[in-house]
Amino acid sequence: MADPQAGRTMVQVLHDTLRAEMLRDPAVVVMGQDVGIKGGVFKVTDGLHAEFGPMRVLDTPISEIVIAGAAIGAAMMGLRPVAEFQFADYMHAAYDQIVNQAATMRWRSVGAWSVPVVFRAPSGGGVHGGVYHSQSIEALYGHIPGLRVVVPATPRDAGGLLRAAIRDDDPVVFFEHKALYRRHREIVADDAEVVPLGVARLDREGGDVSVITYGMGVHLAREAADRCAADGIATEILDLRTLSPFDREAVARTVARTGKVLLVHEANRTMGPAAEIAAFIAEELFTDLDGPILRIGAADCHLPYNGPEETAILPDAARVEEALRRLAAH
Amino acid sequence: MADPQAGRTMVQVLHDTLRAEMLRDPAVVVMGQDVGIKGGVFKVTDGLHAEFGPMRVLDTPISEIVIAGAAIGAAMMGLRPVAEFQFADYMHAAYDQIVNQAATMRWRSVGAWSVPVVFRAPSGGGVHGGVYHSQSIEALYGHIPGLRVVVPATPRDAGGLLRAAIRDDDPVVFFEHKALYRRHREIVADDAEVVPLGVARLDREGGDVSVITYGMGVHLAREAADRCAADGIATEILDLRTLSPFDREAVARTVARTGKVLLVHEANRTMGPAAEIAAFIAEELFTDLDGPILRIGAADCHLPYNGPEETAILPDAARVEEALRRLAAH
Amino acid sequence: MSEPAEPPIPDGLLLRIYRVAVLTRAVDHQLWLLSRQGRAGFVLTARGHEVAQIASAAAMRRGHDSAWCYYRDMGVGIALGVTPYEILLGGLARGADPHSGARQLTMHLSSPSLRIGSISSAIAAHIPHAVGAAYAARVRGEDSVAMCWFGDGAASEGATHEAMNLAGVHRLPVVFLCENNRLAISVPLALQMPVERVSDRASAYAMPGESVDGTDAEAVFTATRAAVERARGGGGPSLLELRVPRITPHSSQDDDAYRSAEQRAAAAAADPLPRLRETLIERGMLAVDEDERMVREAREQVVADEDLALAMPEPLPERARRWLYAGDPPHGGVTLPARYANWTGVFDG
Amino acid sequence: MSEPAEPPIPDGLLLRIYRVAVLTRAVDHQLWLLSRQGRAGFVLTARGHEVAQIASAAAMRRGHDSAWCYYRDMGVGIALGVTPYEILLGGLARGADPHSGARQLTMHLSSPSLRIGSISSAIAAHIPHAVGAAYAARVRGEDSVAMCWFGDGAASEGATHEAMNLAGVHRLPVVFLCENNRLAISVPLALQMPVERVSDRASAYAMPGESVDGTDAEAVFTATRAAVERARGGGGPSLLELRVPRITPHSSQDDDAYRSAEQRAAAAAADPLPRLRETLIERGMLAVDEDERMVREAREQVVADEDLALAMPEPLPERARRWLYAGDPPHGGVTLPARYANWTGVFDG
Ligand SMILES: Cc1ncc(C[n+]2csc(CCOP(=O)(O)OP(=O)(O)O)c2C)c(N)n1
Ligand SMILES: Cc1ncc(C[n+]2csc(CCOP(=O)(O)OP(=O)(O)O)c2C)c(N)n1
Ligand SMILES: [Mg+2]
Ligand SMILES: [Mg+2]
Repeated sequence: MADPQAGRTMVQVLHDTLRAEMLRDPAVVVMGQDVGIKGGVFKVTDGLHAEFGPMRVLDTPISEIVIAGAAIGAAMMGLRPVAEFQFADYMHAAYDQIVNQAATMRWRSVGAWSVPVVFRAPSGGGVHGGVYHSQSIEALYGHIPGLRVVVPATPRDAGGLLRAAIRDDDPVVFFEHKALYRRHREIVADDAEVVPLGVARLDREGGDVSVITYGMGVHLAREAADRCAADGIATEILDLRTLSPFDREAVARTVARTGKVLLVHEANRTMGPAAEIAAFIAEELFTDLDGPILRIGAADCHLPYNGPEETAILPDAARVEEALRRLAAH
Repeated sequence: MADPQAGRTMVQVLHDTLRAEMLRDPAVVVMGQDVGIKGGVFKVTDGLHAEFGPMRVLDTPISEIVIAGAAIGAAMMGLRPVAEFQFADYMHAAYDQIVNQAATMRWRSVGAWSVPVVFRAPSGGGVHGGVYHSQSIEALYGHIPGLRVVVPATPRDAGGLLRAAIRDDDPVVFFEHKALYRRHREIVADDAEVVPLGVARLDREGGDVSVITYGMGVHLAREAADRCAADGIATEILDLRTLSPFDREAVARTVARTGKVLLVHEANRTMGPAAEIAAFIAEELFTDLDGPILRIGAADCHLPYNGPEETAILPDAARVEEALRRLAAH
Repeated sequence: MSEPAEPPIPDGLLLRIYRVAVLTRAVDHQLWLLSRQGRAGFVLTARGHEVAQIASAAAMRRGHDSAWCYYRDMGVGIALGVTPYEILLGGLARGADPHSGARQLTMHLSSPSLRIGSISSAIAAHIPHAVGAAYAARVRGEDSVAMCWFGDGAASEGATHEAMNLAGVHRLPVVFLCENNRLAISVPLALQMPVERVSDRASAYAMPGESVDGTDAEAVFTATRAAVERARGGGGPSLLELRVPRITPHSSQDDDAYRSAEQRAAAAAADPLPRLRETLIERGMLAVDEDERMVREAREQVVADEDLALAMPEPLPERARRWLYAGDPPHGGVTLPARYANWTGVFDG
Repeated sequence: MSEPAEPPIPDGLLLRIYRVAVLTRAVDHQLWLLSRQGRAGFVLTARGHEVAQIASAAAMRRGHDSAWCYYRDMGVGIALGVTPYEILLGGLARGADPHSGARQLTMHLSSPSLRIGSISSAIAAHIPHAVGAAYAARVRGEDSVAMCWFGDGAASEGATHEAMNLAGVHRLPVVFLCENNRLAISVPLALQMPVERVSDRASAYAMPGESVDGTDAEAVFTATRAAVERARGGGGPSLLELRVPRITPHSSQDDDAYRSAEQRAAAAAADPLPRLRETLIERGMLAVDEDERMVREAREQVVADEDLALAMPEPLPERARRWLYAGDPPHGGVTLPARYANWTGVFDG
């Protein structure tokens, strides 16, 4: 699809991973709106319809409930469906299936039924997509036992995590930030790498302040950390990668090292995923803390089409930088 | 409905409040499954069908999407619908309407449209209701801007908060713990009391430890506080009543007073409402803290029909007491 | 809709349906008693629906076709080979219950080996699962049919529409069976839908629809067999409405006060069991004393199962979070009483 | 379905429909240009649907009946009195946009005074709202009708089923209008539903269904008027399918590569504007030079509106969280150019 030497974008790696998994395992199927003939509105499934046929790459009606629900039933009968929602914003219609059905199935059948489905959706804002093409809704799934929630930040992790998600025997909710789809290229050497779910990645080491984040937040943190480095502030960046269950040991390690914590995500602040990490730290790592636990998220608001309001609501590197400096000075 | 001197149960007060609001304002309508002829599976709407007729007390098909959605459209055309979901567990099917429609309507129309709907649902476990008649799902709405989320703990608050919710011009998600429906009686003297949304209630004063909680948690806290009082531990209990937006000033006051905080709710622990309160405290009230912020919630699990497992998962007064003692000793 | 030269009903099938119905009724009765005694929780009954359930399940290939049921489908479960003992283990909240380890309410069956999907209390949520199962059969090239039972109340859910539509688009091998008792708890059919028959909806999905008297075992079996074989042969989905009475209140917690005494009496009078018994006796397939013995033995069997179940331990609290995710040691399963060694429900042993 | 003695089409209505269609086309064209220039974001067009939209809206009582639209319904909006200026304010992300303050994507109209519900990008989510509006009219004893437009794609959503069913049960005053262009982005009708006509679904909700050539202004108006008056008179809901071509790609970001050149050409050839123009010219209701002037003036008007809109400020960032809850100071609204002082869309001024 692309010159491997130049590196691949997240979309390309996701595409290549899906294709490789479909080649590897005939039980892997893809379903969703426009995933077939069109190859997906973001082209993640480009060409798969021609290669694997209209049944393994199923163009569905606009029916989020049955996209999720049929994926669940098919998974119970031996398939490994990857169900795509065209935008995370439209997953809400399938909430009952994911939360009441997929998440409970194994537990409520005392282990007898498995639901190996990946629920994929592009999420995130900053693209002038307005109320319905911008949401970051991972917290709505992080609260639900029986699910795993994954948000990759880089092309390589996107591939390795998707591979792990497809092979996982439990339902995985997989959010891809649409503004990261084509922003970065990365050379992904190992095309069979499985990035284990539930394990964070130390994106950058540093002894002064820890930023714990995921997805788009990783890139905001990198930018802010670069700017702070000029003033001798060493920032450690922990990319959670999996939000549920999150990597408590990795969080504990970085908190022990710096004692100062900034949490960053694009999801709304209130009752967002950062609240959980902060609460975990305040409860179990309290004595390691050298200052308040700061949180940056979207300003508890829907996201607009127009730029000025959108920028005002979304977190950005400047705000991350400011918080880093505040903590470093503490 | 009941001898006012003996006090009324939460169900009775909710019923009486609904009826009074329907008498007061012809725009108030009630809709949901079995709310009419049967008077609701918990009898909250008992007799209203006979009194107000089948249009103002609308027995709907099993159609959660249109229960929520028609309530929204009707509200936009001047009604004040109270939409009942038979169990909170079944609200998930209407999630898109509540989150993508009701919560965004005013904002996305720059203030032009209002959606004065109350989405009511019995929630909570401990009644051997199993996976689908036990859920505490308030966090799923607390994360959403544009909504208010209310959980009363007492009959009096149930009435006063429901009255406020009905008169509020924005959508309110209103959870009633089914195990509290008939457990306590309270004499509600003022049958016109409006308990303002967003204002917590100091349930009990005490200088040693603060329990910040709501709903069933208030009763667990009372029991635990009573037991601790014997050993001279003075517990302050703050009943949030409204989870979104929650009363930050009241939280700050109690944290300032005791410096020791225990958060309690029946919702699942991870990414539950307590995470937000803990994160808020760890961020903005850090210097007031004299110890870790402890959290008690359900053990991140669905709730079973059988007793032993259900008891193991749900928080109880003994666990609250233990945490109180731990904090007091800190 | 029936084929021109319809094959006859298999020998002995009606009697087997009756036998399973009698057994189902006995379990149902016992669970109701247990709930009245406070020893079982919330109980839902199959009473009035059993014959429709069992006769339709009898058209399946057992363990090959999948079954997607709702809480009232005890008849489907027992027809496929679930034992009363298992159901009582669940109702009495015993940890050995292989269906849900008593995590779910009474009668929420689940059995991968019998291909019974885990029943969810959420109305209609299983209908998309059935369609997904049919889709999986298509992808895997299996000739298995997904059977999906639900109440009239489920017909109003969005999930049902989406599922039937997808099945229609791809002519997937599903049979939709609506057990229409004209009530969703208290809400009468006229407040649920503007059409008289749920099968009137079939044309919206370009599938054949048929309304059948659900108290007529032969009619149910014949119509279902035609639909199953059509599905298996690539002819696509069907929608069958099985008209049944709801003889009990909605559940053990319902007062049924919204029905008049006449309505309740009419439902009781439409009981399919006496009807089937009379047919069998008339046709010389059952003797009166044989019937009495069958009923008595069913009761005894259920009481014996109850005693066994009561002797089993409750789940351990430590187990509460087990099986949230893959990787836990398997549930021990159930040791069935010896009398169930060859139990295959309504199917020929 | 038409009444025996159907009233004639009001004098001058066809010409007014045409005038509004020409104006709609001009706005549509301009927005497309702006998106190509990168000055407007994601743009959705009405091209091919306009006449169906305007002719159906013309059957309403303006400001009395409510309109529940989707993103393609520019024709409905302009027919009801929304001005091109407002639409351009939105597309150009200007704070004065009274519909959403440019918070929503282009063409997401909203107007309480015109009783246009706020358009949601979420397919079909507005259909329950329309039914709720009709329910409110029933409760309040008003004779207002809820008009609900949606695409063929929306027909597969669970929300649509639940909404139509509830409308059917209570015979609520709603008119459901499906603009069937046989595509949901790239997904062709045959993969969306197993029936040929969306109106085939009407019988499932016991309402009349009719399929109309959506490029025939008279046919659309007549069928809609009949449905509106039936609803107003207590005769319950109707489902109209308006068959229309989608002349553009799905959106400014879509490549339309999934359609063959012939398919795209066939859609363009079915353009309802030339057809309506010819009818008007044939009947002597429009002169060729008059038409040319009308088209030219529409373009000029839209360009003038664009200039005005471009001169308006973007929203202030401080405003971002305003109107999340009641109590904020009102949005200032829009000051319309003087030429719109008496603008009432397709309706007689
Ligand atoms: C999604 C959902 N909404 C509401 C309920 C509550 N509820 C339980 S049973 C029932 C009635 C079901 O009626 P029907 O489908 O006709 O089945 P029947 O009990 O009559 O056999 C309702 C509303 C539920 N279980 N699930
Ligand atoms: C609930 C939901 N799912 C998916 C989408 C993405 N989407 C936007 S437009 C569209 C196609 C709509 O097709 P149709 O209803 O036929 O309208 P048309 O654009 O053809 O007029 C889709 C799938 C959406 N907006 N909402
Ligand atoms: Mg029923
Ligand atoms: Mg279309």
